[in-house]
Amino acid sequence: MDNLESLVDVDRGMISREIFVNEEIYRREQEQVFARAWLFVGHESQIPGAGDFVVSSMGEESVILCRDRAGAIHVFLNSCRHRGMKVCRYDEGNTVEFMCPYHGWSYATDGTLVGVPFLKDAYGPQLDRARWGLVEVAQLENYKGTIWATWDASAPSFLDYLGGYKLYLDLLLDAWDGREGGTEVIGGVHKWLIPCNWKFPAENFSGDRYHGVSHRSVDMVGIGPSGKGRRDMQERNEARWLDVSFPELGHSMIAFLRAHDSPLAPAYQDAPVVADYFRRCEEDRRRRRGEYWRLFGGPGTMFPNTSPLARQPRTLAVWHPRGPHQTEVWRWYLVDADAPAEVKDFLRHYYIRYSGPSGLTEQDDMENWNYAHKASRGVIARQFPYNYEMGLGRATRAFEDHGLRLPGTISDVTAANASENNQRGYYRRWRQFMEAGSWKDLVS
Amino acid sequence: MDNLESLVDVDRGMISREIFVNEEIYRREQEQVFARAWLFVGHESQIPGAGDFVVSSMGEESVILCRDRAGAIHVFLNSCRHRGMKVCRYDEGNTVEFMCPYHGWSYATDGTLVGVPFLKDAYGPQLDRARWGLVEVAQLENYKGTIWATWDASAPSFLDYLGGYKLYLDLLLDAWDGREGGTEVIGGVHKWLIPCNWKFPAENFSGDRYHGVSHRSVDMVGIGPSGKGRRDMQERNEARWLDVSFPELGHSMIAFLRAHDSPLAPAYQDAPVVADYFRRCEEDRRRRRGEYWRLFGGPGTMFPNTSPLARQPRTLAVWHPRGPHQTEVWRWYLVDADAPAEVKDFLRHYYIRYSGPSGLTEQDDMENWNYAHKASRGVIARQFPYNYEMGLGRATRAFEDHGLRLPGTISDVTAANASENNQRGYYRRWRQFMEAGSWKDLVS
Amino acid sequence: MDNLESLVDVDRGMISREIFVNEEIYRREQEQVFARAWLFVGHESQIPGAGDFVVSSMGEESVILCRDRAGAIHVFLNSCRHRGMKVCRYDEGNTVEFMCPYHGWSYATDGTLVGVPFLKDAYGPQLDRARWGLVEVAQLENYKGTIWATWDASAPSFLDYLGGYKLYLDLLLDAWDGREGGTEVIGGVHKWLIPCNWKFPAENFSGDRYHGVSHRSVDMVGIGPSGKGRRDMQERNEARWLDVSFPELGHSMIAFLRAHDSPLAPAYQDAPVVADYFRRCEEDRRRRRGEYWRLFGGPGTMFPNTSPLARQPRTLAVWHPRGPHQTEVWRWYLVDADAPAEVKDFLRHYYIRYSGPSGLTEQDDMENWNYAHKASRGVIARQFPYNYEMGLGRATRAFEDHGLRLPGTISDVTAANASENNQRGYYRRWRQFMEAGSWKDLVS
Amino acid sequence: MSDRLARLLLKEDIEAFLYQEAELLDERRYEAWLDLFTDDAHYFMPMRRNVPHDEPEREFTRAGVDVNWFDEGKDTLTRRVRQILTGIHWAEEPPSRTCHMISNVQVLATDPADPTPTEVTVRSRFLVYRNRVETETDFLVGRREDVLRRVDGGWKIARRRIVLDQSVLLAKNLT
Amino acid sequence: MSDRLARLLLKEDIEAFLYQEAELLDERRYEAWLDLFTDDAHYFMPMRRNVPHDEPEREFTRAGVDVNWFDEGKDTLTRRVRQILTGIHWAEEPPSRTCHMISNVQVLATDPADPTPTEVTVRSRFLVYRNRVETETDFLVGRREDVLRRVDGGWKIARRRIVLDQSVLLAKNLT
Amino acid sequence: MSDRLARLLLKEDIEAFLYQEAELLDERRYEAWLDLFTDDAHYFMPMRRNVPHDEPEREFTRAGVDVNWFDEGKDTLTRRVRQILTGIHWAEEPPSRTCHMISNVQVLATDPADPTPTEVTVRSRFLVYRNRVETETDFLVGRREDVLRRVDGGWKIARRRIVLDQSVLLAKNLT
Ligand code: FES
Ligand code: FES
Ligand code: FES
Ligand SMILES: [Fe+3]
Ligand SMILES: [Fe+3]
Ligand SMILES: [Fe+3]
Repeated sequence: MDNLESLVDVDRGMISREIFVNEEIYRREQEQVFARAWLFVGHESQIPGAGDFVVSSMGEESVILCRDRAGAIHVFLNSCRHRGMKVCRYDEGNTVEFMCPYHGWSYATDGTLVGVPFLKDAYGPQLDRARWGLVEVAQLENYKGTIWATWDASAPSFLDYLGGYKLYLDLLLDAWDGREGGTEVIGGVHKWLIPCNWKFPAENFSGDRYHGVSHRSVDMVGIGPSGKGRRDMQERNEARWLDVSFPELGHSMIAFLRAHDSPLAPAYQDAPVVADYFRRCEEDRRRRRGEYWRLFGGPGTMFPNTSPLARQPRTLAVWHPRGPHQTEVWRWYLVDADAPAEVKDFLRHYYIRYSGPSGLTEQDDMENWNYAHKASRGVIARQFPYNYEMGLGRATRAFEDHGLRLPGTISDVTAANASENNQRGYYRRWRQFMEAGSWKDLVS
Repeated sequence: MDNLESLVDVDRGMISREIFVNEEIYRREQEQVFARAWLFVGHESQIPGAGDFVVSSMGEESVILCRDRAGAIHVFLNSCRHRGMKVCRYDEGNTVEFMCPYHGWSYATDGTLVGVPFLKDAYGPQLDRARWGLVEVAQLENYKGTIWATWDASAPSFLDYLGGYKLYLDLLLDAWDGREGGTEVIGGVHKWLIPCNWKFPAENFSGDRYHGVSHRSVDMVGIGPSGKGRRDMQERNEARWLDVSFPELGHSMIAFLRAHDSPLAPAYQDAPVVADYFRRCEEDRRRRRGEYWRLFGGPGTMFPNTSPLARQPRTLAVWHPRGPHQTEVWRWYLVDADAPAEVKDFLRHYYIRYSGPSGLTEQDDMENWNYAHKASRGVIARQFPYNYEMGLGRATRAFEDHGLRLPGTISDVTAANASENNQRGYYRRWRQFMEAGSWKDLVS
Repeated sequence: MDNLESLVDVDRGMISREIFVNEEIYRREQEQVFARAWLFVGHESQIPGAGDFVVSSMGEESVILCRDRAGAIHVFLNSCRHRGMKVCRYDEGNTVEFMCPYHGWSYATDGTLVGVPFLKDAYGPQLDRARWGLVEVAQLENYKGTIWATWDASAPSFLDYLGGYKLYLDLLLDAWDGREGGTEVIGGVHKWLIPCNWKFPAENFSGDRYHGVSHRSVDMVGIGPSGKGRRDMQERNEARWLDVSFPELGHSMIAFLRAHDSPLAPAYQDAPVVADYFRRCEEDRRRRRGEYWRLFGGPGTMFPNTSPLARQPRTLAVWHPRGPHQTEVWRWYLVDADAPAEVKDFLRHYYIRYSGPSGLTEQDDMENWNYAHKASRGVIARQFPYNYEMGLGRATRAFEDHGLRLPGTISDVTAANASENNQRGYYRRWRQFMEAGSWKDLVS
Repeated sequence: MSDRLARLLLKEDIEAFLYQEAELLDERRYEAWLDLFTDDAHYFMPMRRNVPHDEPEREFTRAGVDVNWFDEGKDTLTRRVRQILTGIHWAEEPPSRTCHMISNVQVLATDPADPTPTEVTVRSRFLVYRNRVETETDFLVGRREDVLRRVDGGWKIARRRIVLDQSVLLAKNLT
Repeated sequence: MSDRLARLLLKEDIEAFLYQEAELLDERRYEAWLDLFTDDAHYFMPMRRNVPHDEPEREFTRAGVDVNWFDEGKDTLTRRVRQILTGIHWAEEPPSRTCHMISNVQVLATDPADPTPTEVTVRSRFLVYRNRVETETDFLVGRREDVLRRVDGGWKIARRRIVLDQSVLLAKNLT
Repeated sequence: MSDRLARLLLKEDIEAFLYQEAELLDERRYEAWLDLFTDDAHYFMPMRRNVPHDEPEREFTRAGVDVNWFDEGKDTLTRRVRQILTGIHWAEEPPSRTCHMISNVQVLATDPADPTPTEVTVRSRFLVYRNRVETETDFLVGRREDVLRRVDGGWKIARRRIVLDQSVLLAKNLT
């Protein structure tokens, strides 16, 4: 795409509708973005035992996440090397091998081609089995239980890819009391389709504090953990609101920084046990994290299509591209592994009524993404770029609060209420990926 | 399209099937035809009061037709300037503003951006509201109650675009008794989908007297206002049949010119009140129109996709493109505004049983367009052009009858029964639009 | 396609997934393959009498197979020359003419344009009826009751196109007792859709002995004519297994050559009358065919998309392309015309339970083709070619057994169990078609 | 008990009538179908609009006033049937394969005192599946409210109101 | 009244039977489903053709003569069931999610004198919704005519004729 | 006979209840619909997975343990209804056009001795057709198992289990 320059003008906050609806751009995205970037695949707790597997998706393609007999975790393309048949059509299970139902080639859980009918008689020396195992990702990382992978051997390590964003992603993945890791998935991954381009939800989660109107009906009805509004607002009301972006990485998050001298905030009042649990967590958190205890997360997006939501309802969403005009959403729900059963159950109920296609809140997001996309496809509409001017030029790369420095390009929107700092950072990186010839051009 | 020359050879009456089924040609049509031409949007009588609106369509895109608080009529692209959300998902209503459900930008009925949440705090000076109102059409015309618009500022005025066709379009829009204007829509716009390219119905209405076979079943059954055939034929039987085309504009109509000395023709015999009404109308018409009283209209097409039907059932149809292989039809029904209720009701019943997907007549047209399109898609079929030779070279640009001159390139088919004069004129103009770099190349 | 060389490397047994999922390649196939090759249309016994017709399909397009009043057989494009309307929307019938329902042009059963409403008045000399008959195929052949046709006048004759494959196709078309011809269709053509590229079934039938796993469930259940397995295996167990390919033609078949001294093999044990019939047939066959009696056929594919299955269930399948990702299958069932009713009925039951979407066996093939195709569409999957190495370099062009020479490039897989000799031959020819400028480049 | 039973038999009776109607349509016995209507029958199917939830009165086009999908008497119905019977009504030639699935039959409260009312109002749901020629397929789904009148022993349709759950008609015709 | 009541109970009885059959299928209790057929059962589903309205006799392929979708006895049905139970019938492994909706149940006139006939002919409509793996979805819609026979107290299916409202099968298989 | 009759009337009664529920939903009378649930009602809809035929226990997500589509009481249902009634729940504004077709109603065996049980378990099938704005259309098809409780004369829903025949939800929401 030689004309990306004119389509994505981040400095002026103008982005063409073409990048959402154009078929050729979509096709390029598969090669330039999804075949290169680190993508979220699943969670360790989904495959606890040897031979356990779940089927997941990377970009448009089906992959198998499994643990081999030796306990090592792998991610394979779910396609036979012989004629491409999907070797696993189950969503999950436990197996010793994946046998292809077409001609019976079978692959061990470490991907090696172990079974070939009539191997000696029919193939003799011709078939070099070692070269025909399942296609495996080039790099894989198990980061605090979350499994990430990339098809590109020249991609940087996951930690380099994550960069300074680590501090924020950890807000989701560490236990609420500040211990490293310690989160698990509660059973059941939501999967559903939305008729819009995959970047609508990705940018919305990257830092859209601005769409309160979408959810006003929920605020009126009240589904929050304290029975009011969407969430417990009080602690946020006395915190600084920060839109945190890493334009050079594409990652971003909505964050809240509480006052250095702020007291604990009451929450979950109508559920004493839960309220009690979180109070204890926060006490421990202060002890363990020092000044960082003050930092709380919200929704964010890790480039390109994974969105952590770092507070209740704590979730990880992946926006899988399914053609330029459709997105398949997968949603994982996280809780502290060792939280009391009652707390887990309380949160489970909250997640269900809040999130996904059966959640009161996100139904309205999807309606908006659906028709925002649809109304942007026409020959006239495509002449008018979207507006990303909000908060242009207000961000700092050197944020500090009472001696606490935070990484990232940060826009303090406590007064402004909202900015498009994060969206701009996201699309800046998106354009780099689309223009890059290889990872060489993407690492500075 | 450099090869349009070979695809559309109007002089020899050969037109390639490609122009109906080719995806690239379809894509070009959106830019070359629909982004430039004057298109029909709706009728004044649909939005009588301030704040009234109806949603309509121009080409593939949704637009809002509304009357602002000051009573002025506007047509806007139905898409928010911020992220493109459809600002109005209703078909009709009355409102003081259009509030976008995504982030709450709201637009007054004159299109100005009046509401932006957190404007001062979040945007400050960055957002120049004056530049971010709803996208409005470049030109709009209220012609005798019908609303027309174009996206192209360089397009000629509507009256120039209409040109000599005015005389014929007025046959639909003027009252039957010859007074200027005075027609209104009777509630309810038919909307439905047909699986064919939008040009099949457009060319059919432009002047296809030849497809009697399609409707023979209706002739046998009889649904005409006098309970026989499809229509009242008598007056047509003693009239001259004229196929009227304006190749330089693309417009055309089937017309009937009655003898200068012909008496009134009995009609609607089985409905005395209606018969009486039309008789009185024709007397007045003679008085008001002089020699022109003799001219009666039929179906026609105003380039590119609006088809007036200038006699009972008096309708306006628009053929909206919905991809190369699908058309969405919108159908408005017109009556004399001050006709007696009984006459309106009589005609309403006639319209319903005649027209649209529940009409006995047009069901068969749609079957034909559907399978004519489908059978033209294949690699072999596309090697064989359609035949438009009927009546080649028989038209005159100087038609006269007992001193009455009629504008247009006219083929008298009283003896021939039919011609393809109008279709040839239509595609001649279509090719000009497809080849033109801008309106400069389209006005001679 | 300049890059076909890299996509189809038959010598190394590597074929890219692109040729199955790429839209551009699919489009080219319509012109390079289906507009040129000889295609199967139907069977004489479907149109016994003058005026009888059945609608069939060639590539993506609908055609009419009919017998004119003089008894001559024709194949026409099912599309009116005027505006392309499908002139016949019935599957079968008997008629004196095909009248187009749009404007009433009518065509005799020999394709001539015999009826044009208002011909004299409306067209006068303009329309040269002789030039506007139904589009007829360039060449047609009635080979032992099967009707074949091609759109390309420069194509070789059918017998040249068939070449040495004649010997094998006859195994299906000749009576079981060795007499020439003598087969007929038993009423009812199966028609259904499969979500995969048309070449998956074409290559599978060309000679895939290797997918036993697909059908193991059937082997366990047993639906064979002797109530066990899928088929009667015994005679095959003592025969030589031959994969016969004609790479220069694209045709191939799985064949069985019984020992020169082998006795008759018992079969159909649980149906005495049938067993008796086939025993008598084989005796006659030996008498009539001499040494060739030993040759029995199996599934095969005649380039590009017709698959004879030369033993019970004796069928002809055509794989019609319906877009890159969908195939419409048509299935004809053949029996010896003069077999006893009881035998025909026995076989009819066997065919139904074996074949097609209601057949126990082929349901599993379709599941595999469906998901093999689907799992090959992604950007990563398309980087990994399919493997066709099985039996590379083992074939001979000079096969002989006890003095019996057989034509074709033959791989004896009696010991190997299977090879991909036939698939390689098929794709070699496919690539030649895709690269050829015309038939000149295709005949050596 | 006995009046509950009477109501039950009444409903059974009416269900049988509606199923038989579906049978006649799908068997293409259109003239017999026509006989199921009284001479003064009114056959009505409005169009539907997308309107704000608090302006429901704007949702449906009005019988006798607006243009509707259907708004007619037996005479026009008869012409529709006769057109199909001509055999050259191309939209139905070759004939479609249709299946009228009827469910949720509700007989609205009738005078319990009267076990054999002469008119009853009946609600039902329909799913019409239509498939024709090769792959052309439509689903028409919605609700009906019929007024059935008892005419010498049997039932006839005196009024029918059809509510189709579509705004833009997702089919090329309503035959 | 009492014989109307008997007919009503008979119909109720048969509806319950058909609903239970659907339940067994969708619960994948195939062997129990098989038991609902008599040993001499005939299971028949013809293909349909597009033919002129005045040649209806050409529309359906014929039982016992032509190739049909199904035209078989209990033995073949049994093999179909056993194939699914192997667990390696890939077209049904992983198993499909199916829903058999049955409506328009009509018990054809039986001898009113006989309140408990031993054979009844029953018409019904079906909509089978099938969804499998990720997004694969089919609708199979049409009519059935069954002959049910009373076998020690319960009903069994002695003959079934299925009319699918499709010409080209719009699904990759009929499992 | 008389107890068969009682069961018949019971079933009739329950069918009427389920049809009326569908009516309330499609008429958008959500508050009246809400009243059909007992205060302790449990509303449950699991997700489904593709799993080997011999591990059916893995197919459904579990109530009270896993994340499900629905797993809630009347309080949350009430909030859902109230949200729609705000008129700014964009996913339902403008309102959808829905049609709930209910079929295969089976009243599971109740104590024959007790003609008027206070709780009954009922199986049924549903096809929900939803169409909104212009051409947006969804089919939601599956089965329900309800426990109905008799509350002063009428029935109320005490437990509902909905099994949707989809794995990946083929719709953008479940409103
Ligand atoms: S496709 Fe997997 S073994 Fe052949
Ligand atoms: S899209 Fe309209 S306000 Fe954001
Ligand atoms: S299209 Fe066949 S006569 Fe016009
Ligand atoms: Fe949101
Ligand atoms: Fe017409
Ligand atoms: Fe096979």
